[in-house]
Amino acid sequence: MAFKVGLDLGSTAIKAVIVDGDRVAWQGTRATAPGQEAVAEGLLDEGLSALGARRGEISGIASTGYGKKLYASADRHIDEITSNAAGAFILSGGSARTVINVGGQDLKILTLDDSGGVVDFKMNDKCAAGTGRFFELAARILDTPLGDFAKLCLDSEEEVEINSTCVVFAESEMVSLLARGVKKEDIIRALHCSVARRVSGLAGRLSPDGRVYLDGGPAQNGGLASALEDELMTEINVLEAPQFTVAYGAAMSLGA
Amino acid sequence: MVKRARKISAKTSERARSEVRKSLEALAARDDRSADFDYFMDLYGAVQTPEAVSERTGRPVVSLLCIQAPIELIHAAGFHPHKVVSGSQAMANMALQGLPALTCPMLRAVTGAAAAASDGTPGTRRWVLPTTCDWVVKFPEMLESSGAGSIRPSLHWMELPHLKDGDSGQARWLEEVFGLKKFLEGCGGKISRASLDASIRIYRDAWRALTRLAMMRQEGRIAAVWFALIAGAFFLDSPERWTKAALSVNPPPGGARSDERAHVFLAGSPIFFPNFKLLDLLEDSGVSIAADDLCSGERIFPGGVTYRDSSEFGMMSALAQRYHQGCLCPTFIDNDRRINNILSRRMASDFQGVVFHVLKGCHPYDLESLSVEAPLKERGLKFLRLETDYAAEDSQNLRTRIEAFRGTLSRR
Amino acid sequence: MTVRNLRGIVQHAGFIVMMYGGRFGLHLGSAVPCFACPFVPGCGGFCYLMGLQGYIGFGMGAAVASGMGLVTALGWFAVFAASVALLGKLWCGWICPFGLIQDWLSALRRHLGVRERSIPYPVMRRLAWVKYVLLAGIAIIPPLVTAGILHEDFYLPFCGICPGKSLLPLFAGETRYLALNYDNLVTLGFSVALIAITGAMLVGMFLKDRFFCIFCPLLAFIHMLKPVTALRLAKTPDTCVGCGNCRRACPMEIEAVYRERASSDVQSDECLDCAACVEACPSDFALALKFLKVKLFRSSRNYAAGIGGNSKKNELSR
Amino acid sequence: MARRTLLFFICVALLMQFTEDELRAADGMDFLRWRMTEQARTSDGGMVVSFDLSIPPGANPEDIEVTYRALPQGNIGAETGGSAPETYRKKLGDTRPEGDGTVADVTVYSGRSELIELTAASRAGDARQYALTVFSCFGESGNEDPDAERTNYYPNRPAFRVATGQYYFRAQTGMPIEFSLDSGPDSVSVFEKGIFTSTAERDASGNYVYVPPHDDELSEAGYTAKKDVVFAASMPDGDLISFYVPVYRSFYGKIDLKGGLAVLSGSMLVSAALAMRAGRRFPWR
Repeated sequence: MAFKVGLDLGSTAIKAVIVDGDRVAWQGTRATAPGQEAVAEGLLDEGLSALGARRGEISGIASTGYGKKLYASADRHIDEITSNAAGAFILSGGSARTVINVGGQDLKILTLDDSGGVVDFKMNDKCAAGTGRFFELAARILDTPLGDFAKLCLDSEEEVEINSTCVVFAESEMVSLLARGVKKEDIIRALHCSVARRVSGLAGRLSPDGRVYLDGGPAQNGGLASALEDELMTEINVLEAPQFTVAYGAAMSLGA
Repeated sequence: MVKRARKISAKTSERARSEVRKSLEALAARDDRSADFDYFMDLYGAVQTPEAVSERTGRPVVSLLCIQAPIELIHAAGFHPHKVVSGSQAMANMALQGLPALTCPMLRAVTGAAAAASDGTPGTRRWVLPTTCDWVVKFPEMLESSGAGSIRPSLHWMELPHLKDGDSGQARWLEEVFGLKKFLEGCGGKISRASLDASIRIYRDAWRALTRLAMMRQEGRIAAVWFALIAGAFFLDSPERWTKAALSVNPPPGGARSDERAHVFLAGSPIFFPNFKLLDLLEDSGVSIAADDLCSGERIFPGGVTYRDSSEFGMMSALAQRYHQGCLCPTFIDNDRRINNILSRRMASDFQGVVFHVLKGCHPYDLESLSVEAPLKERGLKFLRLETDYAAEDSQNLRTRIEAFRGTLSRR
Repeated sequence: MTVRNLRGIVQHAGFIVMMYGGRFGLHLGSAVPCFACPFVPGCGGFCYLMGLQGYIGFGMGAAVASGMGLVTALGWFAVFAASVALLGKLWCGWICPFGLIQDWLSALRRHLGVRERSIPYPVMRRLAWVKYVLLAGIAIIPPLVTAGILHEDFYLPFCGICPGKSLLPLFAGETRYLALNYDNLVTLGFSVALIAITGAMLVGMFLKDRFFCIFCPLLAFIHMLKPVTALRLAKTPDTCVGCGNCRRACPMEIEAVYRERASSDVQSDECLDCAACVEACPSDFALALKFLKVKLFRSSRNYAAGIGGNSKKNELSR
Repeated sequence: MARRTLLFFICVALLMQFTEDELRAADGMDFLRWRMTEQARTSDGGMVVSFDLSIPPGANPEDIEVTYRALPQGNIGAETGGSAPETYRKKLGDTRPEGDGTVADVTVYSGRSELIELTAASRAGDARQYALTVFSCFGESGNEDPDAERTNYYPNRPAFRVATGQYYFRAQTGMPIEFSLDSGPDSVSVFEKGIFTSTAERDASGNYVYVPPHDDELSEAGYTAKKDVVFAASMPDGDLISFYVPVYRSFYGKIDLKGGLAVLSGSMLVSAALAMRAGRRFPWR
């Protein structure tokens, strides 16, 4: 069988997707560490052994993300906006028109045309506010795994405010809120609202017509999607493997 | 304490000089380099202190920050108008101690350079400062708070009315221009109808040379980096020599022309040597600049002054109007005709998108990039807003955005 | 050859044809839309203002009006309308000999460096009605003369006060109209008025470009035919950066071209189609002198910068 | 100006007084002569010029021959181009008594710009009398005179030619009227407004020259007003030829260039002062 490999060397995590035809055979992730190429190679071997396949069966490797040029032996380097668009479009069954990608270090909002091409896009400025970094910090300070964020966020009762201008300040704010005895659930919910406000600020007049999809690592916790919904006043769909849409898009854009 | 400060400024100057050297070497290593550009590269290599510039141009120097001060008038009075600019990251960091973090990088670099060059005593340099944006207005304080000594003794303010259209604004600016004439005469300059007319013709020839270069870039016969280099060197030498050198620039055979490049219009904050980071990134990603309206590029001065009334008053009012109404700086209140310049340039050269460069900390351009986006998109132009500063580290972020933007531009 | 040089040549050619054409047997008829002054011995055609006041215009008697006379008058009006439809305000900006005289005086002022007495645009707008009142006088007074209500010497009333009648014949050696005429009170009154106005106009034309054209009824009449005029000054508003070059280059100091942001028609009533604004405009395609849809001459960045036009040293200032 | 006109009136009054007695003896223009009454444009663009023909008592209106022809006339006659002038015969209009003679009404129609020479011939007893006049016409219709019939007969009167008005014959006060008459007498008598005023001698070149004096009435009346001047020449063979000339207000007589230039410079000074004051819009100097 011919496998296509998509590698997304992101700022916080390296994601790998092995695709058979257009079906995702295996997907895996590892934290970014110096020597990204070696980490990516290891992740790829892990995937192949999981599928019981050999290097020879890989028909093509595409790399994307900030570190795409670091993975030298890739057949093609694709910029992550194009691959994100392709991945989201295919995984959403061709219905995605607006894709909000909350990455580790940046925030992207893409507008797609009917064939999945990028018509327009917006990216955040030189500032990490409203990106994945926010959640990682919160996880560390509240020593709660990212996985439970969605559940905890639902049972929050009280409305708390965290500023959305600077991620570094947000950290000290969270510490002071904890000191004041504010419940973890409320802080997590405030965190989601702050990111949602930041995203809607960037979206600006970009009217999210058509179906809106959210992807990128932080999208895994459902809380962000719901916070975004009441901020952007429109229905937000989340792909089932949001963290891997970019890698998947890279693999699919290798063509047949 | 003073010894430590002097050590810091010596190290910063050394670092700044290495930046200049690295940039010049990068330019020299380009394959489309030709001997025509050497004159301009030597200018950058030389020392830029007022004394060096005045010795090179043979005229006492009047330093400017913004182009609203009519340079023909300054030239007619026997001075050399020298716009003080710097793109050096080292100098920008040097000034960091005395300035807020979010200062306009360009002025931070200029302040740093002034701080590095001075020993804290008030300089004898003559400054003419039109009150365009807040940073220019705060510039003397910035210099003082970063230990570069005060410039107030030989500083002439020009109150820039921020409403271009309307008689009161224009009348007040005309009074300011006459005020500048009085200041220059106070500094020993002599202005006559003949000297005004001669200076206007000299700078009109310079404008002819610049337009010719802009046309060559538009047709892809010279790369955007070379255009920026030549335009940026405009104030470093006498206008006649600059014009002669610029007119003798003939595109090297083959040139940077390659058809499948996408063409864009570069707007927004100015880009100064040695920081050509954005221009290099654009070129690497296969995007060439068809036209720009940076005040470091096609707008280094508002253009040839045309007048019908050739009396001294006629020429003075023509200068005042040309530098006031004709300026597209975002600090003006009624600047809504700004996008017309882009649409007009598009009639002659077909670019598909606009890259709007915003220096972090430059609020007028920051805001204008938002207000300009919708009308340009309505007219079918793609739009990319790039916010950056003089640091080289964010080139990867910029590259991603530029390549994605490149994707949305249709290949010609 | 810049447009400015071309215009200079056409102006001087127009001057020779209109002033001395008759001496070479050339006669352009009685409906010439510019100051081909009939009082100049040997002129090349008759300015239509005289026809309008005379027997092919409002001065014709009732007897003549009933028959062929009216047909002749309408015939000459058709000739006038056709020439205006074809060349529009070029008659004023490019051909009129009196316009050239004013341009000579302005060139002298510029040479001497005398400051121009510019008229603020609101004042200019308020003076705009004067030429229409003069045009009304041309239509009202002649019938009264023919009907015998007014003294016979009120015949050709506008010519009676037109500085063209006093200045243009000087170029053919005729000084009669600069003299007082004691024949009777009417002729004396007219001659004093004519000479006083001529004095004022000479000073005005020296101190301000095309001063007389502000008050010229022929300009008013030509402008009234604007709906049928093929030649027009057009603007593409959204390519205008508002630099004001057009306002500074305009002899009539028109601000409508500079201020226009919506419509493409900037042919205002003072405009003489001299295309100085189109030359000075640094934005491509922002301004154009158009004949129906064809752009005869459009503004271009290179032309304004002096690269366009094959004249190496492009003098932007006049 | 007022002083000059007053002076003028005084001397004219004297002159009239003087001439009045002297003329009374020899008045009474009892010879055949023309007088132009009116010029009018017809609806078809042509011109109709009407005349009164005074016929002396001795002559019988029936046998008066009226003929006229169009002479080529400078650039105005360019269309006729010097071809032999057509000659037309005209009948007399209705007549009415005047004093002891009669006056006949004659009209001439012209469709083109031309100079017309009108001649009337009559026989009073055995002496023949001719009345001549010459006038310019600006018809634009191009038609022929409806009630005139072409003829090749022309009265064999002595040759007569007008020397002035090569382009356009319009006699003015103060301008010499010159005409020649073959085998004419040494001097002809001149009648102004029906009164004998002086005689015109034949100069070296054989032309009779007469300069009609300025006339305030004419100046006052307007540019179409005229006074009638008649030259009467009694030929050696007893015939009498009268030549009628309508004289208009002088074109150059009453103009004063020096006064005009004075007014001009005055107005320029005033305008310059006004312009300088109005121009002070901007204080900077």
